[in-house]
Order: sequence, then C-alpha cells, then structure tokens
Amino acid sequence: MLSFIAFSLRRAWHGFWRNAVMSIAATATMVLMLVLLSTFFVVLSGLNAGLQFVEQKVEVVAELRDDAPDLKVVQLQQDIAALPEVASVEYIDKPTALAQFKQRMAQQGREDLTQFLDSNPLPATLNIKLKDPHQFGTVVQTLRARTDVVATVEEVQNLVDRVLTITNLLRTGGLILLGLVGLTVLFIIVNTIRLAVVARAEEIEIMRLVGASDAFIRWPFIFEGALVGLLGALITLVLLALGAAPLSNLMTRFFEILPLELGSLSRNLAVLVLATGIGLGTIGSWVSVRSYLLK
Amino acid sequence: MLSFIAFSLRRAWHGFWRNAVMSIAATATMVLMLVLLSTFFVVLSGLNAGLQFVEQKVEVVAELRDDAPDLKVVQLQQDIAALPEVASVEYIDKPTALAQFKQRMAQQGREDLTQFLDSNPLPATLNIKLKDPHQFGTVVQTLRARTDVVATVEEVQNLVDRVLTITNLLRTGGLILLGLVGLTVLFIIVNTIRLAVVARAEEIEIMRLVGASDAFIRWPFIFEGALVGLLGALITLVLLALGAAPLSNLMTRFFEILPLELGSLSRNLAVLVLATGIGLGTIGSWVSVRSYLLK
Amino acid sequence: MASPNAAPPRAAARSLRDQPAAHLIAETPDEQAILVLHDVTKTYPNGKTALRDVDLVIPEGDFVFLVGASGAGKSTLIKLIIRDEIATRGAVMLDGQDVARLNRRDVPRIRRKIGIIFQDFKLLPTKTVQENVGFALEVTGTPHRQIAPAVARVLSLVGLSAQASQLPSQLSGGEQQRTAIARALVHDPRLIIADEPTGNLDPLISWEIIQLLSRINELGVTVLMATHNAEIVTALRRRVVALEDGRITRDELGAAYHRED
Amino acid sequence: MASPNAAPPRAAARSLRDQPAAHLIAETPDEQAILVLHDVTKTYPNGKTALRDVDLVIPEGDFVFLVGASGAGKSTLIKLIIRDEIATRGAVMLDGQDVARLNRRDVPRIRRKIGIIFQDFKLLPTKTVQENVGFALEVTGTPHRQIAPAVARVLSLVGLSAQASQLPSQLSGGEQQRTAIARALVHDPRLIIADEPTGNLDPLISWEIIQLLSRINELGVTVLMATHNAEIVTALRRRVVALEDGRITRDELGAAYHRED
Ligand SMILES: Nc1ncnc2c1ncn2[C@@H]1O[C@H](COP(=O)(O)OP(=O)(O)OP(=O)(O)O)[C@@H](O)[C@H]1O
Ligand SMILES: Nc1ncnc2c1ncn2[C@@H]1O[C@H](COP(=O)(O)OP(=O)(O)OP(=O)(O)O)[C@@H](O)[C@H]1O
Ligand SMILES: [Mg+2]
Ligand SMILES: [Mg+2]
Repeated sequence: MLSFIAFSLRRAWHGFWRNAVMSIAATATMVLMLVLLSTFFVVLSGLNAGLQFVEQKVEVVAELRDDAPDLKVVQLQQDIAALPEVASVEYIDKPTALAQFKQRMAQQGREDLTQFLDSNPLPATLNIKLKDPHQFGTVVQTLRARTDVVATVEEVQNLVDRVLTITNLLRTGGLILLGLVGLTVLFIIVNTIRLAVVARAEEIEIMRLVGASDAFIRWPFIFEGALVGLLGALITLVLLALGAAPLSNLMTRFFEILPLELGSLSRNLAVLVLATGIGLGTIGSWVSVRSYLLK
Repeated sequence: MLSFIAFSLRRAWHGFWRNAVMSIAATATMVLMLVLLSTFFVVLSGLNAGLQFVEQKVEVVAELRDDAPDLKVVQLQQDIAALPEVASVEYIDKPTALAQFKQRMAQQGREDLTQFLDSNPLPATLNIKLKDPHQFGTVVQTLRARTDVVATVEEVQNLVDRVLTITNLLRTGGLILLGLVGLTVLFIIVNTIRLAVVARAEEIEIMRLVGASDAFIRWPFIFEGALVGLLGALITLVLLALGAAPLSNLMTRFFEILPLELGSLSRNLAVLVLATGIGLGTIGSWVSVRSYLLK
Repeated sequence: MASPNAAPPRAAARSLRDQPAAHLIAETPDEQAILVLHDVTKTYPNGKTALRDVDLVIPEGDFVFLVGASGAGKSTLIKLIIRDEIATRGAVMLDGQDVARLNRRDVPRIRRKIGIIFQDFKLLPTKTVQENVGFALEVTGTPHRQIAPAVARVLSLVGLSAQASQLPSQLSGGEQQRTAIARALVHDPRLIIADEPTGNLDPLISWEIIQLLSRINELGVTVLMATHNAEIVTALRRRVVALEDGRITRDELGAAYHRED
Repeated sequence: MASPNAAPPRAAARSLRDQPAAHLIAETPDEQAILVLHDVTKTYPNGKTALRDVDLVIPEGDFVFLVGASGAGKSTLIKLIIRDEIATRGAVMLDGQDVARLNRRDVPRIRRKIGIIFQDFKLLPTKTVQENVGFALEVTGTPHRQIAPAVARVLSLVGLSAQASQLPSQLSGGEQQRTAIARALVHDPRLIIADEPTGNLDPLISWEIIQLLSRINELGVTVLMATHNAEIVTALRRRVVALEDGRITRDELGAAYHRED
C-alpha cells in the first residue's frame, strides 16, 4: 500500500514534468482563477463588513418628556439596558442634544437656525443600540408603555425594513456572484485538466492494455491534479502576499471605518485558496480519468 | 485563393467536430469567460453612470442679498447662464427656499425648527449646474465680483475635490479591474485553445511531412479558433438576453435614478462580446499553431 | 506433402492435420487448454465482420502461427483474447475463464498473465525504453528493486541495452519493435501473444527473436504469433492456423506458411 | 557472383559493383542525379551517430533497395532527404537543391515532389482512408473535383476500395500500410521513398505492391526503398545499397539482399 502511494506520487511527479506545457498551462489557469476567487472573497468580506456596520447604526430613539424626573429616566435606562436584545443605551440630555444638532448643521454647511431661538426646543433622548436590528419590537413596546417618561418613540420600523432589505439584497447578490464565480472557476479548471488528460488518452489506453488496474492508472493522475492544485494555490498565495501591501493601503483608505479584521481575513483566504486549489485539481483529474476508465 | 479559403473553412468545420470534446470544452470556457467579462462591463457601466450622476450633482450655490433688486438678479442669472461652462441656472426665491428646507427636514424625520420663527431666515439662491465639475473657477469669480447681488458663494472647492477624487479613484480602479479580468480571459482562452492544439501536435507534424505549406496548416486552425470564438460569443449573447429581464429588474431597482441608456449599453455589450470572442479565438489559434510551425 | 522436418516432438503424436476445428475441441479436455475460442463471430460497429464462426483450441505449451492475408482477422482474434474487443457471438475462454463475462476489475489480472506484442508497438511516448519495459512489472506490484535487474536482463536479450534510456521517438522502427517484445517478456507470462513481431526487423534479428520465443516456449510458455514471415513459418514446422476472410481455413501441425497440397 | 538476371536494362551498361561511392559521384553528372548525398554525417542531439560519411548518388529513374540491420540508419537517411532532420555534416542535394539550405517556406514544395511511405505510416487518426489519401492532393492545391477520382484510382490499386471511409483505428495493420502507400502515390511524385513498405503485409500483397512500384519505376519515377524483405530484394536484382552501423558498406547493381561473395 505504502509502496503503491510512493509509486503513484513518483509517477505523478514525472507525469507533471514530462507534460510540462500542459502542466504549466493548467497551473497558470489555476493561479488566475484562484486570484479571481480571492479578489471576490476580499471584496465580499469588505461588503459584508460594511453592511454589518450599517446595520449596527440602526438605533431606536426615544424622545423624553421635558418634565420627566431624572430618577425615572435613570430607572427606564436601566430597565431597557436589561432587555436581552439591547446592546447599549445612551442618554442624551437637552443641552447635549442641542449641541449635537448645531454640530450636525455646521458639518453639513447649513444655516444655524437655532441661533434665532431663545429656548432649547430639542428634547432629551435615549438612544438604544440593538444586538440584532430585526428585534426592535419589545424595546419599542417597553418604551411606549412608559408614557410618564417617554414622549414619542421614533418610528424605526420603516427605516429598519429598508436598511435590512438593501443589506440582505446586497449580501444575497454577493453570495450568488461568489457562487457563480466559484462555479466558473470549478468548470474552467476541471476543463483545463480534462484537456490535459485527453491529450494523454493514448497513454491511459496503453496502460490498460498492459494490465494496469484502474487504481494504478487513476491515482497518479489524481496526485498530478492535486500537485497542479497545490502549486497553483501556493503561487496564488505568494502573489496575494506581494499584492497585500498596496491593496490594504487602498482598503484602509476606503474602509477605514469598517471593523475588518485583516488577520482572520487573510487566514480564511489562505484556507480558501489552498482548499479550492487542491480540491479542484483532485476533482478535475478524477472526473477526467473516470470517463476513460469507464469505457 | 477562394478555393483555399473554402477549403480552410471546410477543414476548420470538420476539425471542430472531429475533436468534439476539445471544441466543446474550449467553447464552454469561452462562454464562461465572456459572461464574466460582460458582467464586469455592465457593473462598470453602472458604476460609471452612477459616478456621472454624482458629478452632475455638484452645484455652485450663490446666496443672494435680501436687498438685491429683482432686475439685477435676473441680469446676473442671464450673465451666468451665458458662461460657456454653465449647464443651467436656477433661481430659488426666499419662500421656495424655506419650503424646500421644511420638506428636507420632514423627509429626514427632523424637528421642524422653522415653526418657532416669525421671519424667513433663508436667503434666495442661484443654483448653478456646471457642464464639467472641474471648471467652477470662473463661475465662482464672476459671482463673487457681483457684491451688489451676491451675499456669499458656498465654498465648493473642497466638496468638488473630494467627489472627483473618489469618482476618479473608483473609475480607475474599475478600469484596472476590467483590464485584469480581460487579461485573465485572454490568457485562459489562449491557454484552452493551446491545450486543444497540443493534443493535435501529431496531426500538424504529419501535415508538414506530406508537404502541406504553413498557410495550409495555419488557416484551418485559425478559422477553427474563430469558430470557437463566434460560437462562444453567440451562446454568451443568448445567455445574456435570457438573463436580461431579471437583471434589468434588479438594475432599475438599484439604479432607478441613473441615466443608464440600456439600448446603447446592450449594443456596446454585443459588440464587445463578439469582438472579444472571435478575436481571442483567432489569436489563441494563431499563437498555438505558431509555436509548432516555427520548429 | 513435404515432411515436417523441423516439427516439435509433440506434433508427431497428435495428427490433427486437415481435421475440422470442432473435432479438436472434443478431443482436447478444456483443463489442458489455455485458450479456447468457441464459435466466435466478431462484427465491428460499422458492420464489417472480421471473424466468422471461429473455433480454436490452444493447449498449454503450444507454439501456434496465425497466418492469413492482410485484413483476414488475425489482429481481431488477438484483440478478442485480451478483451480489447468483445465477441459479437461465441465464447473466448482464457485459462478457463470466459473473458467476455469478466468483471471490469478482473480484466487487468487476466492481461497480466499474457505478454502481448502489439502490431503497432503501443509504447508510451513519454517514457524511456527501460521505463516502458519496467512498466509491465510495476503494474503487477513488483517491488522496485527487482524491476531494474529484470528489465536489464530482457533488454540485453533483445539487444537494446545501449538504447535503454532513449525515448520511443528516438528509436528506429526495429528498436521500437524489440522494446515491445521486451515488455511482453519481462513479467514471465504464461501466454505470449505476438502480432507481427518481426515486421520491422531484419532477417537476422527476426531469427534471433523467433529463436528466443522458441526457447521460451520450450520452458512451457504458450506462444501465439500472427505473422506474414513465410520463411520463418515454413522453416519452424509448428502448428499453423490460417485465417481467410475471417474463417479458419487450415489448422495443421508441422505445417508451412502456404498450403502444401 | 550470381548473374543479375532481373536487372533493369541500364544496369548492364554501368558496371559499378563494388566501386567505392566517391567514384560514383565523379562519374555521374549531377544534373542527371535526382538525389546526391555527399559526405553526410548525422549525430542526434543525444550523441548517437546514426550516419557516418555517407556518399550516395541516385540518378533519375533508378530503383534502389536500402538494406541493413535494425538501427543501421536507413530511416535516418530518409529523414535527411525529406528534411525531417538536418545533417550534422555534409550536403543532401535533392533535384539540384541543397535541402539543408532551403528556406522554411520552400520545404513543402520539395516534399510534394516526393511520395513518402513512412515506417510508422503517419496517418491522420481523425481522417478516413480516402481523406488521408486525398490530403496529399489537397496540399498541392488540386481542384476538389479532381481529387475524388484520383483517390479512388489509387485505393483500388492498393486494394482498399472497400475500406475507403474507415478511420485508421478501424483498419488492420496491412490496410494502414496500404493507405500510406496510396497516399505516397496519389500525387504522381517524381521520387518515391518507401521505408519498410511491406513490413505488415502478407507475401502476396507484398509482391503486388513491389510489382506496382516496379511498374511506376518503369514510367521514369525514381524509387528508394528501405526494406528487410530479403526474398523480394534478391528476386528483383536491382541496385542494393547496404548500411552497416551508419556507413555504406555495399553499393551494387543487380544484387541480392545478402552479400554474395
Ligand atoms: N531522434 C533520435 N534521437 C536519438 N537517436 C536516434 C533518433 N532516431 C534514431 N536514433 C538512433 O539512430 C540509429 C539509427 O536509427 P534509424 O531509425 O535510422 O534505423 P533504421 O535503419 O531505420 O532501423 P530499422 O530497420 O529498425 O527501422 C538507431 O540506433 C536509433 O536508436
Ligand atoms: N475497429 C474496427 N472497426 C471496423 N472495422 C475494423 C476494425 N478493426 C478492424 N477492422 C476490419 O476488420 C478486418 C480484419 O482486421 P484485422 O486487424 O483483424 O486484420 P489482420 O488479419 O490483423 O490484418 P493485417 O495482417 O493487415 O494486420 C479488416 O478488414 C479491417 O478493416
Ligand atoms: Mg493485424
Ligand atoms: Mg527504420
């Protein structure tokens, strides 16, 4: 058994170099496809992080009555914070609210209308961040029930719905696109390996005629495909590592705000590239040789 | 000559079908790559349209003095409209400005602070759209010179710079990506065709030995490559046509606002797909056969 | 009729000359026959019938010449034996097993009992001479260190030691043929099937190869050899089976290439 | 020496037997010679020297047998003539042109003057018999309507009319060889080079093919044939050039396969 594996590996290695043109062509195709796949993976990860970031921005805002006693407000804040679906609760008092409003206006280059006012028209608010933007129901109900403190609860339903529809759409679209690209990659690589094997149909035929068993014919080919995959994956990883510096510059420029963990991303990417490369190489050979052995 | 072309075409046709596995594999690869290229092209067109749309939004806004006489305002409006870099000039009087402000506030769910005012604090404005967002210099100078009418000119320099930097970056990035995808497509297709030709090295060798001239060997192969390209392009177009309806639904949902001319887009796409397919098929064969004929 | 001066000793004992093949089957118990064809007909998918109602029994240890014009069906008969093709009708029994009924997985095992010299050599173009020959041992799972000496031995037998590390494309026609012969001998098969093994060899080497096959045959290995080499067939006076248009028209012991009456 | 009973008429006039090849060149004006090899040596990239200092002149209309053991260099000599390989030293002149100095573009034109029968047939595996044969006409730009009748004619000459639309993989060895012969004849070449054209043929068809080549030779076509078929060489009593280990060791008119003194 061990000698069979050793034999198959040796033959795979020889096969790879004897058909150098084929092997290099297949490996190059593999590299290109894996780079394509990686690019997609990175872009999708970025998109996903962006979407998560947007979703985190969904807040439930409760405007408080000007006449609500501070103690009750603190009480309500604690009650809300205790709810399981709430991530954090922030209390913005009236002067802070006005200050924030003024700042916003200034940022947007708008006229500061508040300068014409002599009292502060802005209410104090409780800004509640949710763990999952879908689950605002209980929070809103709890807030609405406390009419002694809460004046109005901003209607977030619409906003939440709209944001979630868009993010889900983008996510689904991204996944479908990744799937399509993945299928393309799969098909092209299997195809390339199949072409390389077709060119060796005669070799397979002769092996069978001199009494080689199917396993004997199949495994060297499969190892050869895996070798193409491994080599392609390694070259891809080197290319990605080389391209990482300028790319992450560009990335941080765009996604500065996004909580993208580059460490785990690149770990995932390496695993994806290696698994896809070797997997596809192996499957490609398997499929290609199969059709000859079945005849 | 004519009979040579007829002969080459006939041989190409036969060659295509005699090596059906190879040909179909090459064609399928071609289709996948062309679909990929098309997707990129459409996405980039959408992006470009979006960027143009954003750039068009860049306006020079001049706030007018409350005491400016109507006649002078009309005069200024005409002067500005006459400038070659100006696309359009819109005059917003004070009541309209207030109405628009209220509407904006309402849209954003903000408190309507204007209700607390007794006079209209918003100035009348001239909103000037530019043909080219870069060329706001003269317009701003002209406006600034007319201190009798114009109170302030909003500082757009920064905004314009920022928008243009981002759009240019996105555009360049898109083009680079398209270039990379194009190169990948080129490489993969050339590669696929080369593999298909390698498998026929013996055939080429025999042709040469019985006295076939280079042209005689080359042209059938090139026509065969062109046939693969043509077939691939046609299948791609059919697939795109089938996918157009659901896709354009999705597109309009996202890009409703964008002035994307679907007619010319699909015309461009068809030309791109056909030219790329046939071109790549031809080049692929040419390159592959070349290496055999040079030996 | 010319007296069979060079006939092997066994030939005199069994006088089967001119008897129809069907009788042969009745007389020879199947256990002794390494190869039995019974009523075999082969029609190719394109409608061409290459063999018609062929009956043939080859006892273990026999040396049989298969002769017949070009296109008579010699190679087809060989292809049926190694199950490269499957008979349209009739049974092909190799070593007591019906090859058509063999499980796919058992085909390689049957083929390893045979040493086959193909008419078109069928060498692996990307392997050197010694790799091509060693290959027939590798497939039987022979340990690596035993392969090299065995290969060296048969290569020197067929006179190819100097070409051991050349590729088939770097060999002369005769050298390719001798490589194919070496590959067929290297794993000590019980049956050697040779399809025109001297077509590309000069008379001297042809004789050497035939003498080699004769010596191997004397050790008990059965030899079935399709050939057009009249000189050799006539000189050796072994059993001759003649095919004509897919039918066996002659099955004689100690015979010449051409019919002698 | 046996009297050259079957020698062609011209053979008697020139008594060149046993003269070294160098004299031959001096005596035969180059204009009459379709093929001249002068001091040709061929060493393959792997260091194997297949031909050494070969001098050979073949006048137009000659019929020459090239004999020699397997690996003596016969096929190498043929490859040099058709410029499949290029001589390491010396000149190969075909019809007055040095083939090594030929422009790449002119190689096909030279090859079309020759009809070549390859030892390994070299048929296109994806083309039928008639397409393989017709191919040699197509490359010369023969109008399409003239191809079919010409192909049909040569196929019936070699006895392959019934197999016209089979693929090479569906042919017997001899039928493949006859297809190769038909392809070499179909474009009426001035020189026919045949490398072991009867290796896979039975004696009867071999004789028919040789007689066919003889008839074509009588029409003025030069024939150079490498062969191991001693019977045919000896019976025909034509010019025999013998190679041994890459050197010409014999160049006789009206000779036998083996040296006769
Ligand atoms: N491409 C090559 N590279 C290296 N050596 C070669 C090559 N082709 C032929 N040879 C060697 O040159 C020698 C002569 O080969 P060639 O094919 O000319 O012999 P031949 O006379 O035709 O023999 P045969 O009768 O067996 O066909 C052989 O020993 C062979 O191994
Ligand atoms: N795969 C095939 N499909 C169709 N016909 C075939 C096939 N193989 C062989 N034949 C035909 O069957 C007949 C017998 O072929 P076979 O190869 O058995 O002849 P052979 O006796 O070996 O001849 P040779 O001495 O020329 O090698 C031939 O006429 C051939 O054309
Ligand atoms: Mg045969
Ligand atoms: Mg030779």
